[in-house]
Amino acid sequence: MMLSLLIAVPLLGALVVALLPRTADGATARHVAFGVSILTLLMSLALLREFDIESGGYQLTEDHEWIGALGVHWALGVNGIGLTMIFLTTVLTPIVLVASWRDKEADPARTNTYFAWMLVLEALAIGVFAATDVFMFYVLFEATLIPLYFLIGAHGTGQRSYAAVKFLIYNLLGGLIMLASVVGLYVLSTQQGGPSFLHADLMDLEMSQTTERLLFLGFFIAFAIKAPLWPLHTWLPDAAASATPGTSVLMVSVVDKIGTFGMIRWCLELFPGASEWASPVVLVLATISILYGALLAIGQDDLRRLIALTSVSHFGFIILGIFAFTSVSMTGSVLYMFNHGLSTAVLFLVAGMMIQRRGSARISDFGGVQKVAPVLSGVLLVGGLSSLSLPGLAPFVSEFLVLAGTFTRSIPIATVATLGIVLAAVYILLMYQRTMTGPLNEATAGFRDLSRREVGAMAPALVLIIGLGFVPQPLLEVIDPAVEPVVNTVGVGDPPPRAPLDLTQQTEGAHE
Amino acid sequence: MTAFWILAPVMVLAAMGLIFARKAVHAALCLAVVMICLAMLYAAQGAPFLFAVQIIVYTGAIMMLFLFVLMLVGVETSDSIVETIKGQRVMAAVVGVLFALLLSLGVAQSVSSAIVGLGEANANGNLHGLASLLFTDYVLAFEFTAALMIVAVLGAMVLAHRERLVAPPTQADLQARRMRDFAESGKHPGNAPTPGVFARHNAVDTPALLPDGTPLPESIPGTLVSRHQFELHDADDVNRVVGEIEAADVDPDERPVTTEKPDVRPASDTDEGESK
Amino acid sequence: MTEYLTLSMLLFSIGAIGVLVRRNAIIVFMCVELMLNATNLAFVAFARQHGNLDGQVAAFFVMVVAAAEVTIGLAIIVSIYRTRRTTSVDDANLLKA
Amino acid sequence: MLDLSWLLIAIPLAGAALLLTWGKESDRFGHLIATACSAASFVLGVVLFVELAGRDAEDRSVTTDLGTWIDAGPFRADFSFTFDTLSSLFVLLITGVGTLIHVYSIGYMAHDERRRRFFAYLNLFIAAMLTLVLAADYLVLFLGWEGVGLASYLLIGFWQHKPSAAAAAKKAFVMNRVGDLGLALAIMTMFAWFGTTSIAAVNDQVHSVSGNVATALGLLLLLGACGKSAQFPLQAWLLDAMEGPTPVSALIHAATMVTAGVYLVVRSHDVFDASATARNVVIAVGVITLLMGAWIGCTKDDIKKALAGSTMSQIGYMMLAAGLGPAGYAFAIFHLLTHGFFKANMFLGAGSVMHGMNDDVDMRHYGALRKAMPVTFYTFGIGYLAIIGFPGTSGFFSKDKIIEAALGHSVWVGLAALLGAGVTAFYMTRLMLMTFFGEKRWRDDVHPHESPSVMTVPLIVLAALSLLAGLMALGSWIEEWLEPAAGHAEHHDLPLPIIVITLIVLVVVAAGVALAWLTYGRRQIAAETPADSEVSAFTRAGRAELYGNHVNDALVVRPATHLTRALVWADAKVIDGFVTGGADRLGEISGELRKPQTGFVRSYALMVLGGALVVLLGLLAVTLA
Repeated sequence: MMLSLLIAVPLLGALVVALLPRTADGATARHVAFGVSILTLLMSLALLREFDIESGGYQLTEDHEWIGALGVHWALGVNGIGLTMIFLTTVLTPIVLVASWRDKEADPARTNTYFAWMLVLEALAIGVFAATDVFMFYVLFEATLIPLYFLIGAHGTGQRSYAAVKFLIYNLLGGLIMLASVVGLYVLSTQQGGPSFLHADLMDLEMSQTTERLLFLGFFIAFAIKAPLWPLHTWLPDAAASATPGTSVLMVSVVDKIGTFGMIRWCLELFPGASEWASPVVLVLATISILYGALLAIGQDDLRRLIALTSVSHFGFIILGIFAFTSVSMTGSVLYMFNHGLSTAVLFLVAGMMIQRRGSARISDFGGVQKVAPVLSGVLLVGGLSSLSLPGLAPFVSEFLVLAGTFTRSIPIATVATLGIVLAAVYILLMYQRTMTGPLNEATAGFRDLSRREVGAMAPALVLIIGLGFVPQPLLEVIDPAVEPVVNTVGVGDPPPRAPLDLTQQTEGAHE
Repeated sequence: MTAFWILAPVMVLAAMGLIFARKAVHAALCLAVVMICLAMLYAAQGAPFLFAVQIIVYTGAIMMLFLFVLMLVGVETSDSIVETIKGQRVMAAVVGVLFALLLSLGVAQSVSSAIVGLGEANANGNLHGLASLLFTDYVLAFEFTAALMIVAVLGAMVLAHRERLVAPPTQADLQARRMRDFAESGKHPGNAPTPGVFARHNAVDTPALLPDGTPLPESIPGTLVSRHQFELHDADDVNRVVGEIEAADVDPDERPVTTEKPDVRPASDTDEGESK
Repeated sequence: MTEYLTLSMLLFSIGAIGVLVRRNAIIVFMCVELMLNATNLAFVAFARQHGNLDGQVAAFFVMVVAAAEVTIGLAIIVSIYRTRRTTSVDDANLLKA
Repeated sequence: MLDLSWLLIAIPLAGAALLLTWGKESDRFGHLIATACSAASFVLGVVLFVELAGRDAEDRSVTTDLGTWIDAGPFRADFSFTFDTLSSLFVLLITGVGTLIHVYSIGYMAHDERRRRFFAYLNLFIAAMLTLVLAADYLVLFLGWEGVGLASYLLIGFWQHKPSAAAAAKKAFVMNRVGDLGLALAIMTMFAWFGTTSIAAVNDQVHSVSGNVATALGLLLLLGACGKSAQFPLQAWLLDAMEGPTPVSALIHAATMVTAGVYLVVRSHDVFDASATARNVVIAVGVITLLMGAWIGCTKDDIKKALAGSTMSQIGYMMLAAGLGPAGYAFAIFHLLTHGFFKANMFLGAGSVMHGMNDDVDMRHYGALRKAMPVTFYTFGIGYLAIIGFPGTSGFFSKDKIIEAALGHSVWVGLAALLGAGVTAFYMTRLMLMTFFGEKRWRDDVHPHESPSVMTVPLIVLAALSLLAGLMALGSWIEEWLEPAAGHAEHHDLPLPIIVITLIVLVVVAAGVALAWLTYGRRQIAAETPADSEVSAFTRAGRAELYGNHVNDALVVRPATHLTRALVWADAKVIDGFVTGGADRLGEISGELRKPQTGFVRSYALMVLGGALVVLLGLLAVTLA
């Protein structure tokens, strides 16, 4: 029941917020929305308490029949991976809400819908991460497009309709390809016993090699668009450049994670053979994503596009880790999803604050901000450093695990991917140099430093980024037992150390 | 079978009339013929209740409804003979004929099982048989049709209802408007003159005559005008009557009477100031 | 039997052609009624062939639906006429892409 | 007691965190907190060192495990720190010199409004550098490695309002990242081959793998070392890094951080022991950098850049020594320590000079400062004597040992080292002459004065250390002390007796000094830098830093810029063009499909009937067939 409640609370909250009387300043809506998101966060913490880390597998499961004739169930359950993602969602939502506190001042009457859509998005994302029925997953997966469409199209800036439509169609296309695979699974399961969409039942399906590969592709393309993997990434910069910062955070940090999450939950677990078959191509594409996103980010003049493109690069790392099939890299990938969520949130929100003050998103319109707004620039620097995976900040741990795991599988791929860390330094520091340092630009002279509310919004994220950089173990302990079965399903596993074994054992003894 | 062979050609011809009739009223009459024939065929087919319903509901109610609406709107519209959509008629004919051929040759001929007849089913009377089906097997559908009828009635009311946007004009408003029209355009403020006071016969399709003998086109009802169902007395009539009455008087000149545009008052029709 | 069906289908086709070629909405409606009646004839004929009354019941329902349809349809025509002063179906072409 | 080594790191780290988060009210005393933290760390370091020294040679390595950092699948890295003979020396160097520079900075940065932040960064650096040297796991070492890179970035770009400083900071970080790439790949290789990244375990097992793996590992580690230590081919950032405040140049870019590469090589000595190829590459890199740095040092008129060239050159010596294998490790570290003292001393001296000269760094505007700044002059002079290897000073012992070892390895390497010593003498003499001797070439509004005692006291202490650090070589103490950590050194037979070598070195050094005296001491020095067209090609190349930046530009920066532009274009036109083009095609098809939509109900009805006809035909066809 807890998971259903966790979905229901923000959903009901959204309803309440939407129905609240529209006041001029929208204060009530904001407070209610924030309260709901905090309640959801507390509930997810309670979830953590209920969750038995040691045992692994799916827990807190629920199963109610939904559409009997089709064998569709309202089935929920989380393993360590799902739990991590849910936690990310519930942590980020209050941060985003607080950071978006003053958004939309020009049109205060619409504050209600703005905040309501965000809560709807939170609920749907939690549902996607908790679903263990592929039909339900699909429905919620597609449903996340609705709030995002309105958040971009109705509350965004600039070319927002274009961006919203592009976003919608691109993702819908992926979703429909996935639908074909879902139908395929239905047909298969009907042939082998009754129709069922349950994850556990689908894992036992027998399918021919070709069927498996086709079904895998259906899922994978949808997730690759969502994630976004090169060359299916072009919707992201447009969407991010038109969305409000809060929307961008929810889109890139949470909703896009559904792509990589889905790759683990559905592609790898249901189609291990096909995943292994596709892995060489996927690894190459992921590597291209890493370098391509980074190089493109270097050439950007729009802050929001830059951050979106860095995310393309980071998603490349995540996918790389997933398809390297080692427990090290996959654990790293899951952790990366969480950490990337945090660091991108910081970057997008700070960028949003900068854009709000300057009235422009062009990097060349800034300069010397550090002098007038040291706290702002400090937060941007920490966010940037986490994005370039500085050791001591959370993303480093995950990025290193991904690379180290991939290295044991393929040295050339890992080596090329590691070039990404150099490029990351270039795009982040170039951006920081051009916005924050140098002589003060007249237009930025009147910059206010961060307000107390803004600092309050960023502080939890920063604390988590630094804290998880040194103490990632609490999350790793949750993720690791969940990754192990996935790795075993694919059956590739971690290669043993290449040095002679006897020596290894000997030193491990010495290490103790 | 005799009834069928008599009725069938009539029905087909009447149905063709539906396609070819120029006037909507004629089409409606053709349809009525088809329906009545159909009712007879029902009777011949062992469906006396349907026979009654067909006559009462279709011919009696629905056809009347059609005629009402025709009278309400249709009489004033003209159905142009020129087809505006390119190739529509040809294509319609081709597709329709093919359809008919296919259905009658392909489907109708393929029904080959023996005719059971309704003797057994109508053993307790056709009405009993129908009722026992309607209120058992089809009771749900029956109830739904009831709902459907109510919805249809409500729908018709909603559709036909005209929302008033402003308060209806009062008597005073109307009077003020009439006087204003008279002042601005010279429109006659009083009632329209009644038609048919031309002495020779008393009919609504004949305009009234002014004291000087000129006809007054405004006196003909608009509906008749749009249907071209009026008779303007022509010059001969007037002359003849004038001649009858005042045989010894001076011959009146030939008066050009415009019959083409009865709503425009002829400018030169007042030269003979004769009246009865 | 066959002749009844043939007549029914002939009437149906005539009605269909009428729908296609006539432009007065009221006549179009009459043609639709003709098509409905044609099917009724088929229903009744089938009822006799199969020796049960279900066909007649169906015809009965068709009549009810036709009545409802006429009610609504004519109301629509009236309201269209009221705003556009025409009953030609060609003048109602807002669907044009 | 020795397991308290983590406290060495924790104290300055806490100081940094405190200063960064505390508000403006701590501006008045923030620098004192930072200095106290550094000093506390130093005192603790001394205590631990004494305790370590009191142990038997075999027991002089204590590893403290603070718990797991990362544990994922078979990968595991612990927060563990080793306090052994090698790291203890570094701890003393870092905290000792660090504390002195903290003290010095109190005076140097007195008028900077962001002084608190400066001290926070300094403390952060101390913590990161101590993490680097104390780490018992390569991944933890990497944490410190990047941590010092971050501190270096923040401190080089401390005066961010200067675009040159911001650019230099970014350049330093990015070039360091290239090196870090090597270190990161090295750590991955260790994990892939040995299943562990523990320094001890890797060094234990490295002999069990093939020479190719060891060579690859060695070269990757060397790449990391080159980045951090500004060795060829990643040397270009160091001279730009002089944009930072002078205490930063002294601490980070002279005494400690840039020597981390040498530390890494010595710490991973088993890897290099296992691969002669890797060692030879280290030597080559060391020799090239040694000569390059010396060349650049001869030509720069900017006092800090001349010193930076010298730093490169001296680290080249250390690298060279480290590449010599067990014979050179101890000497590399020894030279690293003495260099830490005298170079920090000279940088701080240069800072003192600049402080008195209104932050002018051009030596052509100096001259005759020995009277105006006596303390600075004498302390700088001691540093000078040490670096040229004047007998009795610390540099004499440390450099001599390296040259001996180099000669023992190969005559050519030895000759290169010898040449380097001569050139060192030349450029350092030039620097001394231009700064402290000759005539005044001061700008009009400059009134040189001695710096306050808070700045001169650290100078005096460092000068004393520069003079006395040679004592460590007495009775080969340093070699014996480092033996547990750096391995036992076999003494090679030298081609010549030691005393002869020493004499030759002294003669070469004297020649260098004499040449400088002839060139700069006796002649009038131009008050302005001669234009490039008036000087020799040798000088031009040196001024251009041997075209390192040009090479980087031509090979990396410009192609990358073009690639980036091309990709931005291609992304918008080709990849996104494919997407939007698809949408456009679809729109055109829809446009065609619109045409039959006439809006006439009757044509739709015709289509319906036609459709019904088709369906009927199909049904019939199916039934009949």
